[in-house]
Amino acid sequence: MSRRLDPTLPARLREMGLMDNSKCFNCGHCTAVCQLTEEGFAYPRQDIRMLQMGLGDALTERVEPWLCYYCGDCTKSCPRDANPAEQMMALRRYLTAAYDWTGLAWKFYTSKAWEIGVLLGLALIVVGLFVVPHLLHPGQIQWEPLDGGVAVSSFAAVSWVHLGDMVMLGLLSFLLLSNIFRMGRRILGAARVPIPITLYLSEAWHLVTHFATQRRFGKCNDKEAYWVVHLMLMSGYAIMFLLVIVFLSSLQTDVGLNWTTLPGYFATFALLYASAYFLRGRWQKSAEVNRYSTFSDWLFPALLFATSLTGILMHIFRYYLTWPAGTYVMYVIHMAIVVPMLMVEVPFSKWSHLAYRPFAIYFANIRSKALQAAQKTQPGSLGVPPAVSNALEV
Amino acid sequence: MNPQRIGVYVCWCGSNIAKIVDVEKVARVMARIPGVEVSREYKYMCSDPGQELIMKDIKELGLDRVVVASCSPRMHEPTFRKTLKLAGLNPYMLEMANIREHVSWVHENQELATAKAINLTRAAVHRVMVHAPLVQHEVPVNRATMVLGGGITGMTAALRIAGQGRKVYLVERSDELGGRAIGVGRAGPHMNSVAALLDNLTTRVNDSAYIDVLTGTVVGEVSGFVGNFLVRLANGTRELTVGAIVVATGTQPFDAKKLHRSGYGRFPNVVTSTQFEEMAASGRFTTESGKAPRRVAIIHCVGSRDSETHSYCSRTCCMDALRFSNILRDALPDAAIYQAYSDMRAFGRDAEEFYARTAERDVTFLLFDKLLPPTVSEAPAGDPYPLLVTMDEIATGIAIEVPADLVVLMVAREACSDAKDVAKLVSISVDKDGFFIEKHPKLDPAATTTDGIYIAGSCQGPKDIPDCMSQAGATAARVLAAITMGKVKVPATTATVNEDLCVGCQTCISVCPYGAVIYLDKHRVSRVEEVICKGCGTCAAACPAGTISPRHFTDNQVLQQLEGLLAAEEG
Amino acid sequence: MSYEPKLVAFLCNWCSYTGADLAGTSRTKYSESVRIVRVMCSGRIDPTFVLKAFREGADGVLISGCHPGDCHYHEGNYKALRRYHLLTPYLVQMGIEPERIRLEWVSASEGNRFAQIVDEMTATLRTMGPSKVQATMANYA
Amino acid sequence: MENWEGSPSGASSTARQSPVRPETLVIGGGIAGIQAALEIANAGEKVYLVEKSGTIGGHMAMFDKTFPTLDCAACILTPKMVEIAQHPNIDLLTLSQVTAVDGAPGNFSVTVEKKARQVTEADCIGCGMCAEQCPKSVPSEFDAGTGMRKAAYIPFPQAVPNKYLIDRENCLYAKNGKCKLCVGACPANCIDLDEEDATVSIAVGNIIVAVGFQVFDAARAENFGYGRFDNVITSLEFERLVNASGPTGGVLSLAVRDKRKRRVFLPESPKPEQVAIIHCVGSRDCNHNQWCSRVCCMYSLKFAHLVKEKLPDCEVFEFYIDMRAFGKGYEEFYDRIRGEGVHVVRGRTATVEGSGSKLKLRTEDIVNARLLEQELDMVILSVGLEPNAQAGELARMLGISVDHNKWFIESSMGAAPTETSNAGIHLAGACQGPKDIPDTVAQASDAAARVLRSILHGRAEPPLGSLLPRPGTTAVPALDQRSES
Repeated sequence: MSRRLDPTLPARLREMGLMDNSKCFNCGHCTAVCQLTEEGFAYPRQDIRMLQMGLGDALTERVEPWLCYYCGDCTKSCPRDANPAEQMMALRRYLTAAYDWTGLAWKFYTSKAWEIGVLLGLALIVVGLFVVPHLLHPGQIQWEPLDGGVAVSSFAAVSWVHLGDMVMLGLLSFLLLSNIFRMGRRILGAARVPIPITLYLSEAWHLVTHFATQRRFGKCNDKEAYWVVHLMLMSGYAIMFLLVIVFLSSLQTDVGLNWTTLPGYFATFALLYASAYFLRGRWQKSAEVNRYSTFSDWLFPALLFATSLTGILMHIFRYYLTWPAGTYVMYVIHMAIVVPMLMVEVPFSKWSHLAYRPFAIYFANIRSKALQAAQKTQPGSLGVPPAVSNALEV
Repeated sequence: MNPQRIGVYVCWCGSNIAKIVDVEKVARVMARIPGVEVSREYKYMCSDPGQELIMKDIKELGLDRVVVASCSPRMHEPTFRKTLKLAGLNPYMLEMANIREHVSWVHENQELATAKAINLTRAAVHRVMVHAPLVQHEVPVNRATMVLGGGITGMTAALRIAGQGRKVYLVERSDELGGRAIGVGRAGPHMNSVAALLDNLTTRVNDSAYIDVLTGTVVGEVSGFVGNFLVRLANGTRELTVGAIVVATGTQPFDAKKLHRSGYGRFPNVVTSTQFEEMAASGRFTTESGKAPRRVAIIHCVGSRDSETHSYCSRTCCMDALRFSNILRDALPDAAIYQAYSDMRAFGRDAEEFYARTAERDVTFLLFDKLLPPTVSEAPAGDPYPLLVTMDEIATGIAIEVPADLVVLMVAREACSDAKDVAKLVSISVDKDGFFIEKHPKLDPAATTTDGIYIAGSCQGPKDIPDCMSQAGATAARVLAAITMGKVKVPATTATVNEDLCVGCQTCISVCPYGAVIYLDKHRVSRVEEVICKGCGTCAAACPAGTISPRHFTDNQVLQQLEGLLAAEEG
Repeated sequence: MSYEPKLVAFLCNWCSYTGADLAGTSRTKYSESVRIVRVMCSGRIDPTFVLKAFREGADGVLISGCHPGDCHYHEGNYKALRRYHLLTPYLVQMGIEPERIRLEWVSASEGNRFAQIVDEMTATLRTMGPSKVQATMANYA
Repeated sequence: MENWEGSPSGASSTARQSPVRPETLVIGGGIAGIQAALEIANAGEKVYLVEKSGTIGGHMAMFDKTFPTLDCAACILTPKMVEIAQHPNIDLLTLSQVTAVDGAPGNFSVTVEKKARQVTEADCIGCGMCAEQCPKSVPSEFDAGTGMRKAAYIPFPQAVPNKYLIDRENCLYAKNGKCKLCVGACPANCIDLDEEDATVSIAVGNIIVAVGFQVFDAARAENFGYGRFDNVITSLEFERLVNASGPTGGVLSLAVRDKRKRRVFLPESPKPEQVAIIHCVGSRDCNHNQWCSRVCCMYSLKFAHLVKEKLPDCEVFEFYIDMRAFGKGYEEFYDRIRGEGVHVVRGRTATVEGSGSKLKLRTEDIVNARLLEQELDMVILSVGLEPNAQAGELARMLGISVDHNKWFIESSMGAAPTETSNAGIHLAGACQGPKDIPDTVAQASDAAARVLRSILHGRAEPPLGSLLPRPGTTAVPALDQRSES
């Protein structure tokens, strides 16, 4: 079956912030310098060629864009100054949008107005959710400090907040997983062979480890530091996630510090440091990865930084200044940042990469193994894509 | 027979020869051979005193033959021939024995080396005994020139040659000058105006008092040889006498109809590069339906690099295709432009840069294996575009189809259908593709194996305009040289026929690589056109009657040499 | 003194003779047995030359010209090749072992190759001993 | 009144009317210079051929075989070199460089610096005793450093003039006033170690610039490891290694280290079993030279053939981007090589690394979208062509133009490749842009034709460029033609 070319694809990617896709003359230098290229997974040359040709449909079946961690070696030595690494970044944006059935990802990548608008809208709703009930039923808020704390629950009842958390968790999981499901369908569909169910399970472990560690990252040239920070970020997320979703009651007590405090501190520090690290990088344009930054590249670390900062302030007001008013206000601000951030970034934008990458590897390996199995049974029966000879080294 | 008076001169070459070869002994032995008047050795025969010595002997002892035993004749034969000439002896009465490169520098055993030196020198003595004086003939050169073909190449050649007392007949088959360049707007990475160049050349050619433009003219017959050709024009009785002929008949475009897969002739929206040039000239790019094309596919190597049509590369199409893309982009800013290519041959000055800049104007390149070229077919009903170009895109490994409403075929440039006739006319040869064969593919690309006949431009192989003009100039250099010298030298060492003994079997004619031997029906014998003969001697080796032989390498001379070479050891 | 064969080499002027000169200028040593006769083209080499050489007491004959395609006169070397193939059986009939005649392509830059061929052939001839053909041919005459 | 073309009117009537001296200066003794000089001399006109080095022949003399016919370069070049030496109309000035040019078209006065050969050409008999005795040996330029030569040397056996010379940079006597061994050794006593450089001034009517090219310095492309690994060699080094007159007598063998830790090539050394040929080294690369060097594809294919010819069992790889086999018989040659079992792989090599005794390169085989990590024991870098280092300076001296890459540029792009903005100065060969031998020769003869015309007419021919409109205007970004002169 032959594929049709879509001449509009490059233009669409330029809308998503790709500078230029025309310089590449397809010599394969980039693929050969890439430290991560391996048997069966040669990139970025082929992906760039497909981009130039307008094979968007075929691209959605490729995992390679997710295997690139933007070390920039290819861009540094490209004989045509075609900036392959940036092409791959653009392709990741394109794929995020392509897998997203809501079409919001596309809107966010192509229009600042949309992204900011949605963020502000969500922020207002959050503020509303806190303020309106108290306007309707005044007098519930306790303005007097307690001994060694603030009666936060009088302002925001744990049960309600917990409910909100749950709703958001459900919503986000649904959006993210539905997109990832669509991704899986494209990638595995390309194998055009039956996928044994057992593979889904046997490969699941790699999914977890990759998600937690993003370990392929470490194979890039001089990216170890970068990788450590990423690891930090991930642990920060994980701890905060547990504290907020599972142990909210212990996290949001009215008086005194408790066992959640130390992990809380670590998580907060991790998130603050990591976001600061990324912002600084983009600001100084130190590494290749930071040479070109789109609006969304800036937005995520910025919001993350703000989240951590407001969280810390609230904590100080609450336990060290025991200043109820400040605490409540900061609580609202904190929520008005973190909720929109998660809603926009997790399913539709930057943050989703953290999920797409491990899943791409997961699906790729399933596909490889399935193809290998099929090859054993009926050799040479495989058409497109070229048979993957072995699974991604992990 | 008259007693010969031979002088033998053995050279020491410092110690180069003397160190290994007992030169005195060599000289001594030679002195004993009957006919040897004097035999000497000297430190440096090639040095001025050495040559003085020879000249003195020639004059005082009345030597009529000289043998010099020293270095390779390829080094000093010209030197010593000059010496003989200065002393009033025919330069061909010299024979050299190479006892340096072939003896002292390659052997260590002095005894054997000396023996060998003696043999070689004796061989030379025996040989020189049967040497005959030779004279180098010269033939006058007619100062007029005929240039065949009125394209850019032909006109350039004509302009380079023509001048006061140097008439040029510019013969063009069609009714106007310009050839394939007519209608080509611009060319090359700098988008030079071909029209302007053409106009410039045509004006100068037409204005020149020394160029006789014969359009609508075909050559009927060419006879004669270098410096003196007789040309009979097919139309009417006119005859031209010229000293040299420049063939610049160019190429013709490949007929794409021969390739079914190209879709040419079957689908109206499939055009050749030639037709596209016309579109470009008119500035109106339209599909059959009269609308401006929105998706254009340019297909490379149609009829080139393809075993079933032409295996060679047409050299200019890649750059033309890139130029077409730019022309299209200028005219149709929003159209999708595809180029299906197999290797992008952008090799000229600034060509690679031009390729890069073209790519940056949103031209999409599709790579195919030359063994699996694209196919043009009709799009299924309901498709927005009438044509589908299908191919295996080997850079992605994906079988693709490109919807298009205009397909441009970069058709090959092939030798003109009548190239073989032209070749026969001027007795030059064509290669398997019908292109004229140059004298030497490296060092003599503009000359042919027939003296006085030159080739320039694409008739020798496809070329772009600058390369054509260079080659046109190259032919001019030869023609001008011959004209200024006024005559061409005929080498003295040509073959001759002993017509009394010739049986007229014409074997010689069949083996001569230069067609230098002609058959005289009247006398039933062969005769050598000395002007054409190069003296290789192949004819002599083939002649059953032993009646044809190359001067200075006659059977007798070689046999004599062998006798001397192998004569029994003595003294 | 050990038996020293006589090898006659017919070399074309443009490639092989030049190659032999190069062997000289680069001081490549080879056997003294070889005696070189220069002809303009290997295509000039008449079978009678070869016969004459044997008759005059040569123990071996080497014919050498430009590599195929390099001939200064386009195809003289092919003609030489053809004649070589016609000549050898005839020589064999006359009692000349085929090892005594050889056709080789030597280019102007193959001085070493020329030396090597000469040495090889000399070695062969040495083992074969002197050619008896001189006597035989004398009878013919 | 008629002009030089005999046209009653027309643009060309603007031709400069200055009388033209019949002598011609040809700068550069490569094949372009040789061809141009012979064409003019054979027309009976006087030529001064000025060559920087000790012999004429240029790069072509170093080559083994020439594509696509595979005839040996020496066989076809040396006769022409000898013809130069023996030609009554040619004055050959070796070891010489043009240092000043004055005057107008038709009448230039040129100053030439002639370095002392320190061997009297007339007397030298080319015996080589001096070289035998000379204690100082240095890498041979002619062998591209694969072999050694003495300080008293002859560049190569068929050098023209076929005379030895003493290279003062390395001569011990020149350094510390001692040695003089060569003087004692010379049987023709023609060595004068105290000979001074000389300045010659000549008057000519026309000048042909044929200074050719230099090759890209492979060490600049660090990713290929030239200089780090002994068996990563350049194309010129390879030409010498397979050449019968090269350091190994044409035996293709691996580099080894001698006692003094110098890289040497010896015929008895082990032979390579896997050889890779990498195209476009320094060419088509915006990190180095953006231009295509035009000849590398073909000579690389030729290399593949030569390796196979010498070592039939050797595995040979070609790594290329586009195979530019455009000339007469070139595509057929390409087909032939592919038929010889050479692995012709489309893909630009990224890196060459050492792994133990072997080399290892990384290339994407783009047609199969696979990363090749190939083990090899010899890598040949097909280095590109660059403008001669002196081009810029020479252009200033002559008042003609070079482009932003320092290639000499003709006055009318794409029309008359030999013409400069100065009617008396002409271009020939690769100094005007990379060219293969036939194209170089054709252009050299073309330049000669223009010179002969101007002599015949006693007037310099007006450059065609002056008669043509400027290069066409089009939306394609015009190439940077900023000329620096």
